[in-house]
Amino acid sequence: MEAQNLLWLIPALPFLGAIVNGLLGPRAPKSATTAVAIGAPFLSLAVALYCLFQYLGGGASEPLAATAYHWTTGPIAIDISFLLDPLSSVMLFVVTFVGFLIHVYSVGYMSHEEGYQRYFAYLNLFMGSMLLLILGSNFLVLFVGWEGVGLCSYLLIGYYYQERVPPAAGKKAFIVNRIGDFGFLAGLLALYARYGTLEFGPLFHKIAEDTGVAAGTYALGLSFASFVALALFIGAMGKSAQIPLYVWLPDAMAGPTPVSALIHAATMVTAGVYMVSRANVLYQLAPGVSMFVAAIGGVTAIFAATIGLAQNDIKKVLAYSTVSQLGYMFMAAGLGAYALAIFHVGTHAFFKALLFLGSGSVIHAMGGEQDMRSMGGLRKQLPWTYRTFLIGALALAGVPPLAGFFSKDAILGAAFEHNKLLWVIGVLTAGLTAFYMFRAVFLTFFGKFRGTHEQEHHLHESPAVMTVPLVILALGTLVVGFFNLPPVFPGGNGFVHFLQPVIAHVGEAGAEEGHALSAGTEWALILVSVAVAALGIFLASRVYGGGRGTAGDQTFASRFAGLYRTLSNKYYVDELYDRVIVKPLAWLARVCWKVIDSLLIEGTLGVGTFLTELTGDLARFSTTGNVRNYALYFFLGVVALFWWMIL
Amino acid sequence: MSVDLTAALLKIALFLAFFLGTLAPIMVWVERRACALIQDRPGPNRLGPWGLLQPLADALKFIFKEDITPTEVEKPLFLLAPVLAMLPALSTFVVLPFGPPIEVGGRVHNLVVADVESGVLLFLALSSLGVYALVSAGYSSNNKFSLLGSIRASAQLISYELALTLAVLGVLLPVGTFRLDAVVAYQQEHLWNAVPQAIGFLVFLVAMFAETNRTPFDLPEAESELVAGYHTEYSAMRFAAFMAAEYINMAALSALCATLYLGGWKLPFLNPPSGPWALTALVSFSGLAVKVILFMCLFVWVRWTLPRFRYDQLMRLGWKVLLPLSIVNLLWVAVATLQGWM
Amino acid sequence: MQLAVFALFALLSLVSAVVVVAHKNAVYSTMSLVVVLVSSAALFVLLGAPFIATLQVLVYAGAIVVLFLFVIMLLNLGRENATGEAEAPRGSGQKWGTILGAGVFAGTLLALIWRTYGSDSLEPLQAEAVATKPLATLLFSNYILAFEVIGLLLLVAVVAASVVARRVGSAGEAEAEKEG
Amino acid sequence: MVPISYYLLLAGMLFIIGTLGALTRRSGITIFLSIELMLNSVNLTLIAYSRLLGDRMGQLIVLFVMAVAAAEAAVGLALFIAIYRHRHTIDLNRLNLMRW
Repeated sequence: MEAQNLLWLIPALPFLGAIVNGLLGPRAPKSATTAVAIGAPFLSLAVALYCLFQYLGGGASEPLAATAYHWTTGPIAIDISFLLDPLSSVMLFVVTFVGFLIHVYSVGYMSHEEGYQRYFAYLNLFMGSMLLLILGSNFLVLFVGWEGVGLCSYLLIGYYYQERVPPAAGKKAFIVNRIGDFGFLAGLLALYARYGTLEFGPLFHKIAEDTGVAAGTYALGLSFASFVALALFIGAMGKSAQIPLYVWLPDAMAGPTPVSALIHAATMVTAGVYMVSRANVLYQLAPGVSMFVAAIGGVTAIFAATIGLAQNDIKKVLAYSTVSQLGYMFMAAGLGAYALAIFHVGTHAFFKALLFLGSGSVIHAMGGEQDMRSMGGLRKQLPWTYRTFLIGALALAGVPPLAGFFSKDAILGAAFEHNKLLWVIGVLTAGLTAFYMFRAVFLTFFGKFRGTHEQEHHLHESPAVMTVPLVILALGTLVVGFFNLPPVFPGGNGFVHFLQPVIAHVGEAGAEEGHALSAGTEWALILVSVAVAALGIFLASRVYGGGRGTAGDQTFASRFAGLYRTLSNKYYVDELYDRVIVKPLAWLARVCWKVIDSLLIEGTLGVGTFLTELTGDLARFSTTGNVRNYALYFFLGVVALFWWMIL
Repeated sequence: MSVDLTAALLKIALFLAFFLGTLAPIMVWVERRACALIQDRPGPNRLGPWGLLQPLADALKFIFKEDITPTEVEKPLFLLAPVLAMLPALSTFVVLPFGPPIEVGGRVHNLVVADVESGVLLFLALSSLGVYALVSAGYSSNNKFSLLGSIRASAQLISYELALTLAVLGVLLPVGTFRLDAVVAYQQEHLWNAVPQAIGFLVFLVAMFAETNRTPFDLPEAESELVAGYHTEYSAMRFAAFMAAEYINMAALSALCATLYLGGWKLPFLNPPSGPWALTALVSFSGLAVKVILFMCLFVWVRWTLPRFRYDQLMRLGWKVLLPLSIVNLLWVAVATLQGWM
Repeated sequence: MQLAVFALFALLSLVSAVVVVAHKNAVYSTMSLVVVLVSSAALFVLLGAPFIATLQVLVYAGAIVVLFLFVIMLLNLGRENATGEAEAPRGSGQKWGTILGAGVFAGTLLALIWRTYGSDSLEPLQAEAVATKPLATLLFSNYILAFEVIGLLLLVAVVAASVVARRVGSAGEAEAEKEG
Repeated sequence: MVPISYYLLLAGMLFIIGTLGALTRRSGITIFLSIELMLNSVNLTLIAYSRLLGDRMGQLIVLFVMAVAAAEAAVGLALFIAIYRHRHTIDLNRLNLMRW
């Protein structure tokens, strides 16, 4: 079997699973639901692995491409076609592998929930959409997947729809994403209008050939390339939670924890990074926008990291760290280090999924409690969770030789090379990250238990179906970093080389990534980042370790009261949005309702209604209720016709 | 007077003489004697040998009795009703064939009064008008028993006419025409229809009893509950007219049944003599008459044997048994005709 | 000869039609309608449609009108005031109505006579023109769909009629349910 | 031979009589009868034209008209029974619930 002919199966299988579980619903026995829910992503993973082996075994020279269906015909011919090239193969592996593990984990985590079938239907639907997004070989298929994951995100955030917060959070995610999608769609339409195709290969070829693309003004005083790049980036901002559209992601933690792990850490939120990397040709032609991307990424990184310092909800901490790490990725992408951005996507997917699932295990053990102030000393009761969580935290903090270290260090290297300011921001963020992650570790797993007796009695390690994925992810976290050793090592930069065919080189940005620095500088940078990470961990242990627990927070809060309040209130961004955007919009809507709708439209209609009523009042005198009178009218009409015809 | 007209009048005279002048009185006598026999009593036996002159005496009595018209009746309808009863009863004979075509003076005459194409239909159409007599009699009598009787009569007649017509249709299907002489001719070549269409024959027989309001279907005139129903208020000649109409109807339907199912005027193993035309006509007519009389005896026998149905039983039998049965018969005949079995 | 027959039945049907419309007693109206129908059937025979004429008597006069009579008797509408004819108010409306009706009648009649004056020549009837078989052939070939639809219509009508006329929650029904 | 126009004239007169009856009578049954009268006159016209044109379709349509009349009578009379049960009258002047 030709591998490319199997590509369509990879997204189709989860869709099938979603349909089966979604339609059968609670009628099916739970075991059958589980079988379908796990089986679909498993088969998908198997097919994906087969395709990947075929592809990589063939030397990865030629991308695998296949058209599954001629979607539209006529002048707008768009196919449902799939593409497996280095970029999508990385994403494919991450999504299917991590996704499958999270499905397995979910079986344990969700086992006592109502709407088990609904949950897995959504989750499978998400897998299908995400795989469509990754494997689609044109922007429209990508966009369909993009919207599909957005929908699933909305559905899964609002999974606990009987409660107050989750549906609101779901709506918030959806609406904020819509703002981004608007930009994305504008970019796609502009591309299609200019080039008449959305297929990646021909499209990027045409863009590279197009001499006038980076010059002149197209719209908003930007060149065509800049405009489209900016528009697409707006889409990426929404999906990947960058300033100013990041606000939905922390709220999205209202969903079940495996969902947070899968969608809001490992896969969906990285779609923006994937898309920007995919469209790297455009971004290279729009250096201004690339700089903007990098700047947004950097600012987001440090901004979210500072908020993360003062969060007490374990999932909120991880959420802000995700926002922060996504900022790193955009920083890399903006600086032209697309391969490093994707590398960080991969490593981040492993350790962030691990952290989220670990936190899920903790929450599970705590009976739904998410506040770290009520935890403490859990490492004895949850040994496996503790170990794996610790590995994840070390990885995120950037401690060698874990995955996070390699990817983060590479990005910092690229930043150092291109923009020292961003490097400083990156290093600071790294330090903050190490600090707040170990704050979380100390508050959760060390010290004394601070929850209720009931919770303490209830504490238990999670079942194997949850811990085994944790262990596998932890092993992955240990391993994946080595795919891209720093260039100073022999065989270094392997990942970057692997991705090289996808990253076009247009104009000046010709130099291969990560090769510009001398070996000495490299070593220095590595030392700096390790030192910063160690410093962060050390500070955290001083403030929160040694059984001090929440007392550390109190000293911190009393010493920097204003700062702490600002941080714990997330810089009042939500309030700001509410004041600046939501309130005026609501006011405008009221104006539309009261003035335009009630007064103008209904008033106009009122005149019509009045006239109709008047006519009816007059005409009803003929309505005597006597059938023969009606017959008489009828008959007189017939007589008139008869006379007219006869004479 | 044209030859045709003369021939027609002759045929009519033959029928009238037989049915009105002979069969009806004799049947009255037969009925009374048979009833007496069944009930183990002598019956009328004073006038003439075995009381044979009793019908004559009855007739005389009817003619000379005072004709009473009650004051509260709807007079026009009340007077019209007996006429309406007699008219269709007598006119239905026109389509009945009673012999093979005969040649008189170089002209071929069919032995049927009205040689029309839609013969059977005409019979049914005319007999279906009989219900108006019952209805107008019952209504005009201005008497609740009579009214009830006529309501029952109209419902009963409509219900059973359906089954009857469908049964007749079964006979017509293999023949392919509405002409009754064709039906007779067909039965000369094939079996009598009563054999292959036993179901239809049965349905026809039962419906025939209901159509003539004979026991066990005599609910419109049920003496015990409705005080003789629609003809309670009638007396003398008008009552006699109803009586006669009933007997003539019975005879007419018997004749139709004989024609449709029992080979018509043709007696088994006996061919009408090919001698003088009058002999041929008379012999073949007697063939029909024999069968009619047999049926009449059946009527009498059943009347004094079976009890009366209840009204709901009557309706159930008509709609839920006879109608489906007649449809089954029709289906069977259709299949058989298509397959060439008939 | 034919003209005499026509005149007889035409007159009969006209007079009966007037009785149908004018008689206060619904039973007389109905009986008159039977006369109209039967005389029309006679006219059908004159027009070379004996089959239709027979059916007219069999179906129309023999079944449909009996249904009318049946209902009239069931509801006892003949003599009672239920029809409302007895208490019809006499007023100027009636006068104007009469004048209008007479005017329309006369005018339309005149127009009809004026338009139809002058006879169309008719072919003499042939035996095969009267035969029933071609009619059946036509009905069951070209018009089979219409025939089927009419059959369906009748079925629907029967069901509808029995549902509409059913006495809701009657004793018999309750009993039947108990038994069932 | 009777001219065809005589038949048409007769049919027209019957139709008008029926129409006037349907318009002027109050009893539902009588109106129904008048409508049957109108139908019958139409049948006569159809047969007459069928004769004139030598086309059997006219006769067929009469067949269909009869069937429709049967259906109409069945449903209409059932309605009358139902109405009578509720209102104890079939005087159409009193059946004016739809009046404004």
